Amino acid sequence: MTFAQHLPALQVVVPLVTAPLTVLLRDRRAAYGLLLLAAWASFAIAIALWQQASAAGVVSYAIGSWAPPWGIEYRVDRLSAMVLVLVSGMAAVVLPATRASIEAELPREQHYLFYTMFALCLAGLLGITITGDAFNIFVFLEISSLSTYVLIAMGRERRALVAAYQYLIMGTIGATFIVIGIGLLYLQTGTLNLVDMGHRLRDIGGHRPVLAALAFLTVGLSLKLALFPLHQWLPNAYAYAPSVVAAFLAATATKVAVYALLRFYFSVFGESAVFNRLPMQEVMLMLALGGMFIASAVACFQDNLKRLFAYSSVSQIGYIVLGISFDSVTGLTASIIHLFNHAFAKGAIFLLLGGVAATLGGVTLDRVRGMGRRMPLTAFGITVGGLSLIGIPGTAGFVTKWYLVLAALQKGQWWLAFLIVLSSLIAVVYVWRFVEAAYFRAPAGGGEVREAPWSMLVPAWVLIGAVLYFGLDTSFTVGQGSLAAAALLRASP
Amino acid sequence: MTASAWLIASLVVPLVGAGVIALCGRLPRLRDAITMLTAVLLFLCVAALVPSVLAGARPAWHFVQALPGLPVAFAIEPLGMLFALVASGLWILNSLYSIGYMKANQEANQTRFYVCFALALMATIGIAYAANVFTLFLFYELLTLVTYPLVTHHGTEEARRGGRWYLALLIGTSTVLLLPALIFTWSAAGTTDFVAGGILQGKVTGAALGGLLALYMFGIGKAALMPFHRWLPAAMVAPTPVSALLHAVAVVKAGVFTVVKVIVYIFGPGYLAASTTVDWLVGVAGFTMLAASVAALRMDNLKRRLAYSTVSQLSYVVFAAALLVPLSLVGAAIHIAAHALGKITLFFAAGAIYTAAHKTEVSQLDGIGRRMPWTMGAFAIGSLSMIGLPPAAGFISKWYMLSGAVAESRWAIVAVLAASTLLAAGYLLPIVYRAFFRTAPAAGDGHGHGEAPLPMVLALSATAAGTVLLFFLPELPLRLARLMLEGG
Amino acid sequence: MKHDLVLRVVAKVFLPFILLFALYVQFHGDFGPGGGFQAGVIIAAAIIFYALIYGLENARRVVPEWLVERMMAAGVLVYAGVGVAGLLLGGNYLDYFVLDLDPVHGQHRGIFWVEVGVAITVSGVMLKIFYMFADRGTPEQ
Amino acid sequence: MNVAGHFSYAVTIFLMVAGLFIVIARGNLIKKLVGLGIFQTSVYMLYIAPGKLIGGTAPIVSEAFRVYSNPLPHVLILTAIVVGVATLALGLALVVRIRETYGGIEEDEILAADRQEDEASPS
Repeated sequence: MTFAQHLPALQVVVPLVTAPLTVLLRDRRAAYGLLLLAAWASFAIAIALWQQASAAGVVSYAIGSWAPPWGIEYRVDRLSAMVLVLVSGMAAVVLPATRASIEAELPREQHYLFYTMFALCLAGLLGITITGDAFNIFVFLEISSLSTYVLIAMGRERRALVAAYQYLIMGTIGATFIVIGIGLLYLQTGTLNLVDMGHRLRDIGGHRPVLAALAFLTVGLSLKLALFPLHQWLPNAYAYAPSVVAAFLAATATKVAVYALLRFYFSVFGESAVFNRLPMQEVMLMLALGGMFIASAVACFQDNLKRLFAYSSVSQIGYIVLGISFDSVTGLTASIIHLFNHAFAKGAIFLLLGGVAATLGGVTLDRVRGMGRRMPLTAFGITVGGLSLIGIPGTAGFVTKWYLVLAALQKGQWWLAFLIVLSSLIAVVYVWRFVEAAYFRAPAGGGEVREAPWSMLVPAWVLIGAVLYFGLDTSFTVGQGSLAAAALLRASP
Repeated sequence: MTASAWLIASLVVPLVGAGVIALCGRLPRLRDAITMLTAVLLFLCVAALVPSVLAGARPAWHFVQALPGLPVAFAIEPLGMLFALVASGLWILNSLYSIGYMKANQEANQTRFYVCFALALMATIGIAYAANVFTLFLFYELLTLVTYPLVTHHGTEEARRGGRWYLALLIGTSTVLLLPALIFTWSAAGTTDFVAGGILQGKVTGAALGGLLALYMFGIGKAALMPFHRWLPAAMVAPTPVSALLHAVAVVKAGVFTVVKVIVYIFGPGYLAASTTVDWLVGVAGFTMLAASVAALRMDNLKRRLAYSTVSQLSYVVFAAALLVPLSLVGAAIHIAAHALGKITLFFAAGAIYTAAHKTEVSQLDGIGRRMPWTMGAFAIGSLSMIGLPPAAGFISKWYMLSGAVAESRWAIVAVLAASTLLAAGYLLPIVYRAFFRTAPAAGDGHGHGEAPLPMVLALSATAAGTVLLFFLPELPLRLARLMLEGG
Repeated sequence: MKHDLVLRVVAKVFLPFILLFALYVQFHGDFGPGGGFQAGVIIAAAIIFYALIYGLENARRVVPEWLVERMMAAGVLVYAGVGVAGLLLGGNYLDYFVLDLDPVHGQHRGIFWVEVGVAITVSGVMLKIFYMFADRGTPEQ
Repeated sequence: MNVAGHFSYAVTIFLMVAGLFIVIARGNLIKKLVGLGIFQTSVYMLYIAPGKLIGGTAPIVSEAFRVYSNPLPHVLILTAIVVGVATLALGLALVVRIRETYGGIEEDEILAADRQEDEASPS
């Protein structure tokens, strides 16, 4: 057994062990250093795993040497490898910014606990992605969710508590729906291994309990990924959480839920069961469109920028779900690459908004007036991120839009192609509310230049760089994404 | 240096220039000097490419593979060469003019102004050089974005409203119409490269072809085809140098340039003429031509009148291109250059009047020609070019368009062209008349003024001279225009 | 309740037995119903019982906050450590077979330490929850 | 359909719906958590009941026992119970903090306080 073979276990164990260690250390500097190390290590592991998976197709790891399907299997294929890279990469990029942000927002004695929760959240998200066991998904989902509730509740305002409470209620309902769905599947198939479950379901066919399981899982996961109209928890959670938390969650949490949805739909139920037996395609299409238009429209009326971009997240999730609903390689490719493209843009925007909050004392449109002069790098970064949300060519968001429209055209749905591009015009409206305030209005306070702390600017600009880079060179996102999409559809019974 | 090195240089120079200008924000003189230097360098880079393009070479550069089968790539063909040459050449004069204008009017945010200007030029060159529709689209959107801060430069409520119109119409048309057209082209033809003779033969037919053409024509909002022309008058809230170079030359020409390129290199005039009807496009362009002229007649604000004149003149190009005959296509190509020179002169004059006399309305211009003889002289030459009278460059392009129409015996088109000529005379000549032959009101506003600052007068005299010169020496644009058609 | 003699005496008598029972449940978990989870809860219940009778301050003196917090972390680490030990001995993560030369003994050894970790963490968490809620809004404050 | 044979499902569904109803219908934050607990409990039933064999015992290796119940659902549900406890504890902790800062645990009171704050300082 060589070291490289144990990477799937280490991927989760490294951040998971970091959590108790930070508690034992009780020192915020040491805890921070340790967590940073762990995050970078898991990023490296994720990249190594991605290489293994793209060479071998699938990397399987039996926890405790109990062979699957009896034991718990960790399973890395192309899609999960990509999501692992995304999650650990976002953690590695966002973490350097946490220090400055936390210093400003949290009482000192809570710092090490913040890092503990962050480590748990990371471990949970990575666990959901890597595990090949249905119940394990639920367990890791709860690990990440519980730590997320705590992270959100750490926000400065008292509303953070209410936001965390609401998320806790909604999230727990979602998780319980998921566990009901898994339970029904277990009762039908007698196995918890996802691959095995997929094989057995093929023999069983479309039993009614299987369809019920599908419904429960869909609703539960939709709650977690904030699919319109189950998104009510998201805007407040993002708006009142500490800024770095909002950045990390916006970039990863909903994405991992999307991953789980893809996993269940295509690897367990199989596309034919999902899309032929039930009118899932129509339902998802309608909900996606609802998110794209209604959530964007709501975003246009927000004065708090964090809420504005949170509603924008809901609408962007609409794009992702829309791609899934096409049930074609092109559509799935669009969804998978949008996981990345949106993560980069939103992560950067929320990080920069954190800098704005720390420097200007708030993120309402009034506060950011004239920000273009006072914080040129920050304002420009948010603008570029916003352009990607709109889908201006040259940014990563454009690539997604391209594939979505292409998928619609391949289905011969011209009207849908027009709706997709129309919805991006609404994004112009809310992004431009920021641009006008930041650049074309007189500053509210003094005019002196005062940028956000470097430790926040640099990670944010790394992400902005990714937005621009993946807008022009798409060999990683599109190349890998289309391979993963093809693999999903092929594996699908 | 090889041709592709010059190509890369002409994209990099304005980009680097923008960066350096941004860094020199605290040293206004140095910043202005660098703007001039960048403009001159850019022009040299572009000019260095002309001989090889004339000799039949097509310098190319493959930058990056954005999507499978969809590279960001550049290739210079004659029409793009012509466009790049006009834009970069006029930028030198415009920089000279801007420096005088911005200083005299004590504008704020000058650094942002020059930075965006340089970026806008880069985007324009990118459009001119684009080797496929995808690259063109990329720079097309970039041009919209970097010119937006120029339009809203003043930051007033009015400027912001103008900016919103600008953005809504340009981004709106390009995403809702142009982007689906682009994606459809790609999914049908598997490429979006500009190929002589078009790429759609046999791949898109019948009603789909007509629909695609409509998507392209209305999607290219920068060509200001009615009903998507409102952004151009709205953009007139910008400082005059912006209106002059961008909204008489770079941006709007980028629009009609795209129209011509799409018709010539994507659809192919021959295929288009053979397989579908484009009469509706001729009709829309003709209507835009006449309606915008009538609108111009009713405008009292000088810049808005010029803007409507631009809308009308742009439609000449679309109109000529839609005739799909070689002579008129040559006319369309030359009109890009001729109108650029003439219209920039007119805007320069308008800006000079505003700077020297603070007058913006046509009705205030009585007798101003005596105080500002150079300015109004140049204005008169520019007007002649707009109307299409010798000895100004507008005559040549109009001549080719008319010849094309006559050769095809399409008399209705001849009539439209004649009517629009009359209308152009109707909205421009009264201004010249007022300026020179009416007496000034008895010094009611109480301050005497002379000519505008010297850099501005120099610039506008130069463009006026260029307008005349192009009439006598139309060799270069003609050769480039013919080369374009020979390729097809 | 601090001054109720009967309760205090009964508690003192009971506590060792509760703890002993916890240990029984813990070590018998290998062969029958029981294990670290239950044992941990019983240990925590004993301390909570003590706190109810003798007051929070006294309980804090016996099992201080810092210890509780470390227990939560330490238990998890013990568990994870068993997994890592499996790795180091050449097996997969959480591989008990390799913990001893005889795989069945290895299983015993592995589950034993895992249950120890679980017991520590569970009692730590239970106490932490109790301390957290017991602290808030007491009439004295 | 044997109704009596399915009574465990009936109980499950009753608990599920009742719990969900309480979560939605009650404004008191604690009662919501209680509802959530009931809702989660229904899942325990869902898993455990089908694993039970009449006359089956825990899987203890001994000659005396022949029929075992499936132990896996119990293990799973033990985990789920732990998760439930953690959720409940966290939820209650949040409610305690909410009460400390807002002075109440009724949802509409809290929302009203937030609205008031918005009106007082239109930021």
